[in-house]
Amino acid sequence: MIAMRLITGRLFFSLFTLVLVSALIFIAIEIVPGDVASRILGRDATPALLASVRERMHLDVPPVERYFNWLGNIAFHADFGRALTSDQPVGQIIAPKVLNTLKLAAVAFLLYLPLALIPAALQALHRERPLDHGLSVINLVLLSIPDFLLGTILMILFVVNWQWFPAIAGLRDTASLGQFLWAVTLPALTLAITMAVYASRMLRDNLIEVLDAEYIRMAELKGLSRLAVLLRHALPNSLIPTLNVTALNLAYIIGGVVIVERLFTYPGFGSLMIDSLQLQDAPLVEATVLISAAIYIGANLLADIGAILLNPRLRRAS
Amino acid sequence: MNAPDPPPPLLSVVGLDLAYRHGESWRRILHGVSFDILPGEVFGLVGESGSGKSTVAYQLLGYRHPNARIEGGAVQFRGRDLLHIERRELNDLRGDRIALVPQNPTTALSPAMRVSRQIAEVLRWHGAVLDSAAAQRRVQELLDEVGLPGSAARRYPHQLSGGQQQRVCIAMALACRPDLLVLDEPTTGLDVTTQDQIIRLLADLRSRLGMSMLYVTHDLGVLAEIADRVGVLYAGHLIETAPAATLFHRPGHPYTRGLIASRPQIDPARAVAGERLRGLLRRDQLPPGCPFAPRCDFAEPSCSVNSQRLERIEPRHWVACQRWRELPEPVAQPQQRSGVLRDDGSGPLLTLERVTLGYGGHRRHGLPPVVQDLTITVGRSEIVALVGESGSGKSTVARAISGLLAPLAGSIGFAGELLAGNLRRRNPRLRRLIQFIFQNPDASLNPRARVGEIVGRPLQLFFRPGRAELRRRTLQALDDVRLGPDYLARFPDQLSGGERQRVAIARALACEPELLLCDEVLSALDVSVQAEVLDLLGRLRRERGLAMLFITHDLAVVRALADRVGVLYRGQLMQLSSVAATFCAPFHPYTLSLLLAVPGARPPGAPALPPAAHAPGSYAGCAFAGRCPLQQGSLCETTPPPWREAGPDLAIRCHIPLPELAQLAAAPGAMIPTEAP
Amino acid sequence: DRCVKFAVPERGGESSSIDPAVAFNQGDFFNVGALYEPIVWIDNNLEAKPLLAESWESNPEATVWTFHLKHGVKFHDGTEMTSKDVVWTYQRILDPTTGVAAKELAFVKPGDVSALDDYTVQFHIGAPLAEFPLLIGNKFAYISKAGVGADELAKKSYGTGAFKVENFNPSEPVVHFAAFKDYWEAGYPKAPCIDLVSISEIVARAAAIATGEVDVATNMDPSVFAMLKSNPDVKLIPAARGTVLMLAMFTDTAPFNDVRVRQAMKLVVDRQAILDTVLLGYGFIANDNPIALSSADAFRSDPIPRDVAKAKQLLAEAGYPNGLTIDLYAGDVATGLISLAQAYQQMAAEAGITVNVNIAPTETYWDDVWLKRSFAATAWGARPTASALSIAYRSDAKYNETHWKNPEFDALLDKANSTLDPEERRKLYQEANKLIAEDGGAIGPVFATLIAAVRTNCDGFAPHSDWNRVDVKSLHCQ
Amino acid sequence: MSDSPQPDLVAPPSRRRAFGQFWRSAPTSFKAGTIVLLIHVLVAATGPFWAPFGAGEMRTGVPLSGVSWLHPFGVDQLGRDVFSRVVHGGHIVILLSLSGTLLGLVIGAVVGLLSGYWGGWVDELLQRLLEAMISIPFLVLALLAVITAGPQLSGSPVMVALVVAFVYAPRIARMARAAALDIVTRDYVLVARLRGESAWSIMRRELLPNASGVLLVEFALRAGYAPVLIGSLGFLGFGMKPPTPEWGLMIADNRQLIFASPITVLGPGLMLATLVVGLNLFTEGLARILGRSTRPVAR
Ligand SMILES: Nc1ncnc2c1ncn2[C@@H]1O[C@H](COP(=O)(O)OP(=O)(O)OP(=O)(O)O)[C@@H](O)[C@H]1O
Ligand SMILES: Nc1ncnc2c1ncn2[C@@H]1O[C@H](COP(=O)(O)OP(=O)(O)OP(=O)(O)O)[C@@H](O)[C@H]1O
Ligand SMILES: [Mg+2]
Ligand SMILES: [Mg+2]
Repeated sequence: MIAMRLITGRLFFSLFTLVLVSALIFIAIEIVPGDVASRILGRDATPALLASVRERMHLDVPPVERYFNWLGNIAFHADFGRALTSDQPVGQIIAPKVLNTLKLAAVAFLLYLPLALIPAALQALHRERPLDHGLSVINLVLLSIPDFLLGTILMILFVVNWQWFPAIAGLRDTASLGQFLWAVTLPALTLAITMAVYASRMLRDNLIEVLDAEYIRMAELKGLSRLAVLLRHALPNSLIPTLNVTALNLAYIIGGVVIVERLFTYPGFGSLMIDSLQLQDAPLVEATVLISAAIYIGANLLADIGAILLNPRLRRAS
Repeated sequence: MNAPDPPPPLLSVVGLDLAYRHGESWRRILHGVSFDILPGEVFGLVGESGSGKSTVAYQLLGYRHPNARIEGGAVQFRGRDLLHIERRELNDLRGDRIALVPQNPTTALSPAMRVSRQIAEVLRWHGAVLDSAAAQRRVQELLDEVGLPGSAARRYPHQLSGGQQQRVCIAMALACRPDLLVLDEPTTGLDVTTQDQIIRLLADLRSRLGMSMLYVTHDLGVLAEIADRVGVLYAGHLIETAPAATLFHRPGHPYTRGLIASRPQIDPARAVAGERLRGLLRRDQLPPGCPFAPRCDFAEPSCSVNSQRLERIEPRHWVACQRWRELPEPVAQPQQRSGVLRDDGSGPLLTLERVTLGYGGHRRHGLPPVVQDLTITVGRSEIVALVGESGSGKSTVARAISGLLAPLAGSIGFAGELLAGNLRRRNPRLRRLIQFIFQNPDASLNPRARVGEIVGRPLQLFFRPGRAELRRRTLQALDDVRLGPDYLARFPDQLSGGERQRVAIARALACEPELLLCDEVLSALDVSVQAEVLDLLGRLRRERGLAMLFITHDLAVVRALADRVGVLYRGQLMQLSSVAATFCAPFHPYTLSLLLAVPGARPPGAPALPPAAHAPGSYAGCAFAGRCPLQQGSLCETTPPPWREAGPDLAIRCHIPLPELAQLAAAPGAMIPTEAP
Repeated sequence: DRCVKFAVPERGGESSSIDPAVAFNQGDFFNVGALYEPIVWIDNNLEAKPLLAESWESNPEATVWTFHLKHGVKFHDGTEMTSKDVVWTYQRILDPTTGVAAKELAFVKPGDVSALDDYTVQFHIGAPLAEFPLLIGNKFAYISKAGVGADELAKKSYGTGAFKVENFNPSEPVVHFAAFKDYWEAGYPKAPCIDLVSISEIVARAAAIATGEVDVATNMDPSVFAMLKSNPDVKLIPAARGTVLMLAMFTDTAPFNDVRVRQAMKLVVDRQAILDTVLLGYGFIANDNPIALSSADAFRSDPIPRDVAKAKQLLAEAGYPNGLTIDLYAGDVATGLISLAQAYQQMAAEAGITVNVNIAPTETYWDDVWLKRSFAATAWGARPTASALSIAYRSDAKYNETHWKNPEFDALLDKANSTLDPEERRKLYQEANKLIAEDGGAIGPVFATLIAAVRTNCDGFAPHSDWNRVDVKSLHCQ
Repeated sequence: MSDSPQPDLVAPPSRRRAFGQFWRSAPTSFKAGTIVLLIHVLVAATGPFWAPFGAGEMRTGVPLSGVSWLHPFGVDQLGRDVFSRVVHGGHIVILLSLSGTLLGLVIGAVVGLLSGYWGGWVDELLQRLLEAMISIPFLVLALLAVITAGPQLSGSPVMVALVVAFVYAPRIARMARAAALDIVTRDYVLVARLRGESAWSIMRRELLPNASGVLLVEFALRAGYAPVLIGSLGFLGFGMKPPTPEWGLMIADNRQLIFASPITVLGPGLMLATLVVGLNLFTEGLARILGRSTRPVAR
């Protein structure tokens, strides 16, 4: 019940954060040097066009007022305004992309969990033994490969050489689940690996910390098997920092996914975000960034709640 | 080596050699330890801190610390060598047939798991119960067995006081009704009554279930209560084994003598004759021969060269000392008592005025405060002991004085000035002058700091000495607690429990405080160290005029050290009196029951106190009502008892007329045993 | 025959459109090329060919131009295309608020266009313009149905092209082009339909074509040819002409305002080396002007040789005896630009010219750097000589990226415009090129060839010299 | 990282012997890491003097002609010798990554630990701010920074390092706080508070050492990832100025050559990998040495 209060508190704070983000991002877009309108039209801008764009963006209204109008519309009418380039409701544009990315993220996440947990557990249990060293070297090597390079290598191996998976993930009709999975395996795998190497590293060290604790020895002396000790006593107590990593990872999926999306031509949220940034489509940029922030913050909320549930001490601390 | 008397032993340790890694090298910790435990027998293992008791104990569960190495010997249980069987086999035995009660419950309980689940886990794992419902029922029974309120089941470990935590551990160990119970100092850090109940509980279980036990402790008194046979461990050598009675009356080995003589006694009459131990076990300077030689009063040069073997000096009594024949009769020594200083009239150092304390949770759940208007003073260089069973609020009081817990009501004064409730608003001088020594050394020492830094830090903070000066004073502080320079560079987890607490004390002493808040500081120490720390504290008080609020449940210690005693029950001061007055009539009923609960001190057949009622019947009347052996009907239930001067330096909170209380003490046997509801 | 999968590098996402007047990036121009047709078609060798106009003629002064339209050409909605549609279209794209075409067609005013009858359109222009047909076939001048405004044009195709689109949605990853049944030319289009996708990653594009996930992929980068060449199912088809890569100096800003400095900076260039490295040989050498050496309009057909010593000397004369230091801005806005900048840095160093290469962000390159920095990399798609020269080098040119104002050059162009005799004109153009190369502020070492990768079981497609133009009506795959 | 024993309290018999002992007792991961790092540092320091070709030198060989004795890592599209470039770039990579990450670590650790220790509304506020910063995808963050900074600022090493720190600090802070939250519930922190230690010194003496494990790992991971981040910054046109042979940048640039001449990518990739692996092994070992010196080794 104390936990309940804490959680509601967190919820409130998350909202606060979101507003903070919206302000930050709005300012960032505003203070981007150069005239937004001219940037949208770029090389082929004509005074007339500029004028029309400015008018559509209400660039005449003072920024602060504009911000609050914008925020109000989002908050009360779930209305993100209209995209500048294709004069369409931002909501309509974003919705399918978000869905796509979430699908991709879901698959990536499913791959991520075992990729993170299993090696970490193995390493912690075989601490300082060849298996541990071997795995951590593999882990480190993977860690040191930039994701775009990793993706490229995967593509060359699985697409060009063995032709197991398609090169372009998003462009085929993915009616059946099977087809969909087949199409997104590679991008998902790339994401999963880049995230997992990080988390499993974290988890291994936390696990080792915890495995030294006396209550672990106690659990062993209760007769629990290695696995039981690991799952019931070690994991819950070592998950807390890992939860945060996972939350960060989710942020990565949403933000950094663009590289993978580009590489595998997946019509996702990330590319939309970067595209809109390159097009300087202010409403679109603001909306996309805000949404990605929202997703991340949501993930964090879960992580915090998890931490509260995992470590009763926190309840007293707060 | 023990004469193989029928029935065959349940478990036998044979020539156990074990070493721990110390950096590069391996250091022998156990040297050919051998003993048997017969079915239904309680074998006591006693020895100072660092002698290797825990190490032995864990071998009985086939547990080897990652950087420990078996160098020889075997542990035979039911014809299997626990040191060499499969992990799976081991798992079937552990917790089911052989269960452990750990030395330190605070770190032994899984922090993120409700108590009930931790107990149920064992039950389910070993298939002792079929479904979770049954498990829950069983858990309740077990908690009841160890005298915990059912509500404790839903708590998390950190929400229980030290005593409550240890009970949980015991409940967990008893869950599957094992054949062999390994107890590693189970009652260390428990208050007398609890300890008493637990010992009785164990005795009871053993008689009911024929459960065998290895009882590791440094408190000989406890062994007198429960053990059939006792083995004395010194520096990893088993130097004497004998039936309990024999050992206490005719100790064979000089060390054993010293051990017995070192125990503070409640009534001086009972003081055992013999030289008290001097010096301390130093593993880095053990001679090839008798490990005790350096500290032995009767040692001859040859002792330290030729190694000692256990010899049979009488039936079932073995001693490893080449000189056991020549040993002179022990000469009785006057129980040393640090001279009592009366208040020098300059007014008390610490004054608590009707202080009421409670935790956020308590107020929210409409529970009464943990401590209700407590009024007590500590004079300059006076030692006031605060006794009471676990959960009575002793630590809470200390927390309040130290500024960790602002009082809900009342005021705390120090040397005339009023203490701010909040630590932040106290000036450095006050922070330095009032030092807190915690109950549990492992939790109060930074695992990543070396002893040198731990002790040196307060010096730096308060005195800003030069490097040389710092080093000197650090060494000095360590020396005050009998720790050598070689400890400077150690980390806490390279020390044994006792060594850790001494470091904690050294840290406090380094501040040159005027008031020490000692919360169960001795409970983790073993006798020889206890005796020394007692002397130390006494000396400090004498030399530095150090005043102390000394929280403990060991009345013997109280007698040895304190000037005045406050008896706390459920946060209420039941009796406040000078030491002398405390130990002779008239008694407050609760005080008496405390006295009777002291292990080894109880007259045979005297009843113990019924276990704490789970919830006090009513907050209206006397807090002790419901447990009081001679309750005055409804009066105690309904009206709060008066605070009465009952003689020179004796005040009591009780309804019962003084004469009754007085003659009650005369014949303790007269107390009608009232069993727990 | 089956549906063809066609891959282009970029499809500006939300900004992509099927309205000819606002076409902007490659995807757009593919859309337009498949859905619409101009009256005059500029072919692969950048010459004017009849398309919707069967023929045309002008008055001797080249100020009145008359075009005769084809009969029986149908729009996608089934109605026939007539002169009023042409007039309407031109008036629409000449309106500055509609799009950017007005800039490039500055020589025509909306009022100049008129319909003589249903199949005849006439342009009355102020100044003589000998190559009017070439210029009027501008990349924006695609004929759309009269009276259809921007809103409809954004959603649905109203053209006469071989393919049509029923409802267009920019956020869709795939655009589906269906064959137009009533297309005026019998037997076309060859393919029943085309699916347009954009694969921005060159590696992915290569992988996709290699594995046959797409049938055609344009703008292939030299770096992947090695792999594709070895693939028997893929053929590489180069365009006749290429995009010229340039480094533009402001001729009105020090140190570039001294012609000797400009010449020195051009002399240090080793054109062959750049061709071999930056383009791995897939292109042609250029002589610091937008006209290909192979073109008859070129002032010389052999590369200008490198001469570091001369460069040094020129610099010394210009008052920089021990070299000079300059900032060069480049961006990833066209294949090879950044490499070019780095290569140039190396070559200039040997003449004591220290070049600091600054890589500017792609997204803001065209409006923060281009036309704003005194020394920046740029690229120009292949154009007919007339427009190629006028668009960026006339004193009053909208895109005068070198701030080069040379009356002599302007005069030459005017003269050429009023000269009807091709031979005469050619000479004038050569003069003009020479001027640009010797006096102008552009360092243009190479043309990058556009190369498309096509599956061998496909046929009838060749990339156009001008990346803005696409012709897919004869493309088809087994 | 963690407070080392005060030299005046541990009296070393002799520097050399002490070191020898230390080295012998050091965990293998530490030794391995140290050796790898030493090699890298050595190459980075001396490389520019013995590298066969200049960093930007063209016409060193046939472009994209694969591995050869003269060109162990092949020749890139501009005809530059990749190996020489890698050698020349070593010090840049190391300096940039370390300085950037270190800055981020210091800021992050301090903020995170203090915030975790203070708790209450200060903590909440700080966390909100950090979260807000983190929740903006770092690519976007960097991109905005790029656009805001404008072209003239791009490529200056200081800026790159700052951006790395800017991206890392909040993330590290989060991690540090998580660790702190767990530590502050221990008694020894209580003792320090009773002593009246300032928040700062409690952070330094009690929290930092016990969080050092987590932080060190964090540092290793981040430092290892920094070159990659810098590389992707290069992607956005905010990395080092070409032809600076910064490895991440090289990998990014040569990526499309992976068909024509894979070694031009794998070469730098290999160097990067070894650097990261070495860095991590080193930090891992260090963490153990700083921690409990007789850290039990698993059964
Ligand atoms: N994991 C370990 N590594 C190295 N030395 C150890 C380890 N555990 C214990 N020791 C050493 O072994 C000796 C015996 O330790 P042990 O804990 O068995 O003593 P003990 O009798 O249980 O002491 P206490 O009564 O304080 O618990 C001590 O000197 C201790 O320093
Ligand atoms: N942080 C806390 N929150 C809520 N209740 C607490 C807290 N700490 C202690 N309590 C409760 O306050 C009561 C007194 O606790 P306290 O630790 O003072 O007892 P104690 O006399 O020190 O016991 P012991 O002798 O076992 O240390 C106990 O019932 C305990 O459950
Ligand atoms: Mg022990
Ligand atoms: Mg207590």
